[in-house]
Amino acid sequence: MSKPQKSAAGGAAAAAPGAAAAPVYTPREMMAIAAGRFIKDGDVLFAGTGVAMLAATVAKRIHAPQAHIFFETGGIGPRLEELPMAVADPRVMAFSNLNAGLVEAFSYVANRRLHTIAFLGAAQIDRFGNMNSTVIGDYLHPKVRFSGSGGACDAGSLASGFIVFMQHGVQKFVEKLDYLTTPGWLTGGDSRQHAGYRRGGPIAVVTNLCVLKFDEVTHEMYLAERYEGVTPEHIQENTGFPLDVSRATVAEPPDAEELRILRDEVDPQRLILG
Amino acid sequence: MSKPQKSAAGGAAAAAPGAAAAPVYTPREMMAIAAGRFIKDGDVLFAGTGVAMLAATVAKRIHAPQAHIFFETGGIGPRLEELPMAVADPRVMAFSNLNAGLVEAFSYVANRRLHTIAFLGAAQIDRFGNMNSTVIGDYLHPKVRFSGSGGACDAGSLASGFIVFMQHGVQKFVEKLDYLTTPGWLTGGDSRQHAGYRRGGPIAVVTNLCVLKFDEVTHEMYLAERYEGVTPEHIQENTGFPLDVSRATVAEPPDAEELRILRDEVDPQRLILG
Amino acid sequence: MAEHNGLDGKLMSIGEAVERFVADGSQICVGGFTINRNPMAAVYEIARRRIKDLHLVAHSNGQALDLLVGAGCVRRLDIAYGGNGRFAPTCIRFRKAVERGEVLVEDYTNNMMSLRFLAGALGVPFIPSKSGLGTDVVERSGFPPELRGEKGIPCEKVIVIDDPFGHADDEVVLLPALTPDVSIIHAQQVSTDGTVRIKGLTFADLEQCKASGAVIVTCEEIVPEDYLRLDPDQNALPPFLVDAVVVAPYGAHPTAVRYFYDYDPVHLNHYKAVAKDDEQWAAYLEEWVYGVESWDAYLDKIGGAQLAHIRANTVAGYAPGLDRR
Amino acid sequence: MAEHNGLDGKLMSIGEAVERFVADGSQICVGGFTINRNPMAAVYEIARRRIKDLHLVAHSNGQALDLLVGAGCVRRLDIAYGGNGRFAPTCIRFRKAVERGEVLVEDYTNNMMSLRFLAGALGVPFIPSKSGLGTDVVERSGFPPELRGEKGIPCEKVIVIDDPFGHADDEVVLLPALTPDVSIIHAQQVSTDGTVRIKGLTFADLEQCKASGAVIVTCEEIVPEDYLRLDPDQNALPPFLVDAVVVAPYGAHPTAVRYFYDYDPVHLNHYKAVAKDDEQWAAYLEEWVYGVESWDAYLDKIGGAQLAHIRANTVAGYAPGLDRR
Repeated sequence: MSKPQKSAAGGAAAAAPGAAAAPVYTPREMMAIAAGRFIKDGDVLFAGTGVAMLAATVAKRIHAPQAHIFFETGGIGPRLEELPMAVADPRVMAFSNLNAGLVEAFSYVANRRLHTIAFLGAAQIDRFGNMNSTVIGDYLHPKVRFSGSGGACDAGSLASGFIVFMQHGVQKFVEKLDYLTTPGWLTGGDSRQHAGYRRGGPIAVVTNLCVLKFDEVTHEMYLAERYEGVTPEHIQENTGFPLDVSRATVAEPPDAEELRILRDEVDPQRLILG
Repeated sequence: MSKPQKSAAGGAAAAAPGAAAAPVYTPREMMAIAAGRFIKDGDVLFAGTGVAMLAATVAKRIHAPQAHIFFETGGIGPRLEELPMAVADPRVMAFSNLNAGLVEAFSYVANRRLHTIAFLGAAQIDRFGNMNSTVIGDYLHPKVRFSGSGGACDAGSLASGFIVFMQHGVQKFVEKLDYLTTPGWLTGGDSRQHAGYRRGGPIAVVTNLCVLKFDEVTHEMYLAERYEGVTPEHIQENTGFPLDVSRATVAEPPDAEELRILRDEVDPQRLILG
Repeated sequence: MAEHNGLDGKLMSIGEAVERFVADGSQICVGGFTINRNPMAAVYEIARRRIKDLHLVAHSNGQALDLLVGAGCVRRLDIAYGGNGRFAPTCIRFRKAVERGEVLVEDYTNNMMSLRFLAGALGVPFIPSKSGLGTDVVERSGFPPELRGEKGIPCEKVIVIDDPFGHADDEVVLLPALTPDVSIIHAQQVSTDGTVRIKGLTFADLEQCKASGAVIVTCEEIVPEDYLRLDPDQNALPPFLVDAVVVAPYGAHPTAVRYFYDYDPVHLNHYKAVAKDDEQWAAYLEEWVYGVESWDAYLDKIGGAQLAHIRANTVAGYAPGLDRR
Repeated sequence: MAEHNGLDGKLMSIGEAVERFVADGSQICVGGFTINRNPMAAVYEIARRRIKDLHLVAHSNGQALDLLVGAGCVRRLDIAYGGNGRFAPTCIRFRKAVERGEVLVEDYTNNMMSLRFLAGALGVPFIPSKSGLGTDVVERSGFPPELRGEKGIPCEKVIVIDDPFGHADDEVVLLPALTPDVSIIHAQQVSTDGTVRIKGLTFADLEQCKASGAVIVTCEEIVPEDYLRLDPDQNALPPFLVDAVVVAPYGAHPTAVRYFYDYDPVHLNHYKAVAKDDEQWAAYLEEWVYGVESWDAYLDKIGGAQLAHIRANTVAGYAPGLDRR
């Protein structure tokens, strides 16, 4: 179990020490905490594996005890005494509220009564929060093939909103997606509603550098919070389209209690924290 | 527990002794046995309450041990140690193969792999085996309101075939239905197929007087078997449309073993036999 | 994850639950099927409060349906079957109300109604079916055109289309989704965190609850969260779909609840007898609905001996040998 | 009702089951999801027999998918997700095969694929969804036009229509039903009369089996009919939907089976390592597929100690504390 050695500052590749204040934390830890802060008590959380699971679990233990975590596989409200390695891990079926299947799980994602928030990742994202997790290159003759949608397109289509985890970089924040897997705000403005969606859309993008949100009218991505020690210029350099950085504040770093819960209770084996 | 006192002969109302041969049996017993003879081993049987339950249970105990009985409510393959009084009786969920719900049950009715046979009753039937279990009189201002379809229209639409139980009479065998609840052969010939159905249709109508079948080409009802002691004229008199009686044979009466199983094992309380 | 009482704010009396979630004109659906697991404590409470103009959407909820219709609570009805098995091939007060024009009826089938609930649960506006082609169930509507467009009433009863993936003669019936205001079901158990367990057939209860804007669950008993979490495969609804939980022992009487009690043939036969006569029916409502203060008082009127007779055998789940004639 | 052995004619070896129900060019689907309850004994058998040109229709059957693709058995693929959770964000042999043009892929989503199975199970030709509007999942097809109309391939990938019950901006995606030739699932238990019990999540296994023309069930154990009849709420499939029953202990290895064993991180990590390199992958196939005579021999190669490590705890249903890095 490796100890965290770098602060959030400096981006994905660099480990430049930029934050003076203790406690020390990794970008991944900052991402989990930052995303968890979007979760409100009572939210019904559609979680994948990875950082999303950490964010949801930390939030539930800290400020959203009545939040419910569920998985597209049908595991509804498991205790998660150990972290799952996949959404079909037997740990998502242990001591849960109930065990169901895919059809039922997606009916919860879509349920009009519930405030369902999904956590998603992708290979590419554009300025309207549309995402690609299918191919790089030509769809019929791809240079790189990824996993495909899984439930991402469904959560992007049906949930009340979704939060994206990304590593920052110009290959990932692109002007034009090679394939649109998951609907964000589509072409911005009211286009999502006109396409036939009743609700939903991306709420925020949480990266190793910053938190991005979407303008309420144009639905274009803008820089909302940069992590301490990360400059707006650095973020823009790692983003493949122009970014409004005028509204950016500095993100509150994780406090000691958040880090303790994350490290000691949620992922003691550092399966996801690394 | 009343003993059966009349033979099948003489129709619904009359109890005229017409059959000389022992054993003595009631029309209802004859109906259960006659219908049960249509069941083949391996059939998957969609049963309602009433005589249908007797027919299915007797058949399973005599010549079709691998037949499976299920109910639209979702009770699949119960042991039926006691007769249910409704398809939602807790007896259809006891010691069953599995307990499900309506959506699942109807998926079995429709399953293309299964030879599903349904047992249905109705208030009215026409010459093509279409049935009414909804209203007598004008639909919007009915003189008599019945239960409505329940699962009858679905079984008539989706099953591999269905068998009808009716009391014979001109009010029931009619030239024109007041309301078409359950699709039979519609207007005969290929009309059922052209309406969009992939299979199914009525196989036989089992009454207190006789067994009626449907011509393979025209799909018009004809008299196939009359019970011993019942004349073709009597059947025609009780049928509200002209009936081809030229192909009629005399039905084999129930034998002692069939009657013993029916009376002693299947309905000892005479809940349905009366 | 800290233990917390997930029933905070949800546990209430049947009166409070009905007060909060059922109003004149609501579109409601009830769980169960004919003589099984109808939420009768809630149904009697709705009748007692003389709630009216309900739009009841039902497959075959026999006993609940007949009492609600018979008490004059229902104005509109989407229904597949108004019967009660061998106890009433056609529900008696339902039949009278339709013949007298007191309720408007839109006829569907059991498959159609359960699929309409499923569509509501899936969040899609319609669902296809191969049932009913060429029948009056598809061809004729009981609701007058002027109701079309009102809340809870689709613009068409059904729409028949050619299968766009198919060939000639591939007609399909499109059924409009149902999204009722409230579902009321009766379950065996609810846990201290609000998870619901149903034993035996679930009928269309789960689809109904997922399709509805609010869910009331009456139950035989409350059990510890940890108990239901030991075998989550058996649980039916998650806490986040449940708005009100009401403890109502024998709350489905005179209908059956697997592993708790059988249906009550004595009361069902009494009901059948009095339902046939308007005066006797009015007297029944006075005696069993308006004149009964609480569900406890109702159970006292049924009597301890009869509740003992219908008690379910632990293994069979019903009352073997019960005189059901 | 007399007891009878409902497994007569159904109980067979995995070789016999595959021989009878899976042919070159079959459209098949497998149960489970990524690293859980994949029917791996059957999958290894299919690979061993070098069955080819399969049309695999899958939501997220990670491990089974990757082995079938990696062994060259698959020509066409309807899929939502070719990944294996933390063990392989994208399945490695799947990725290589697609990039090399060795398989044709039609991309759907998990909700779409499970709904397509549901439509097949319901016996309807399509089912609506609100997923994917305006995305390339809906706009672009991976199958060339000349395949349209072939068996098992719908005339359109999806069809977007205006909701006929709705208003403007009420577009709906119609998904074509799936009716595969055969489903293969792995279950915890099958009874002596052919009833299937699955513990834990059922994923889309039940919809798959109901939609398919034949069903093979591999299982951890056979149990008496009376045992499964004691609690029918827990059973998943009736005897009349099951064509072949195969006893295959550890038959989902290296994926997990709740209450029996966890996934095997050692083998999954080994798999991940060798899958990256074509030569090592060829050697893996020789060693673990073609060179292994039987499932018993496979389990011997895994070794008793590792099977002991992954054995599920009776209460948790998985192996607590298992080193999963």
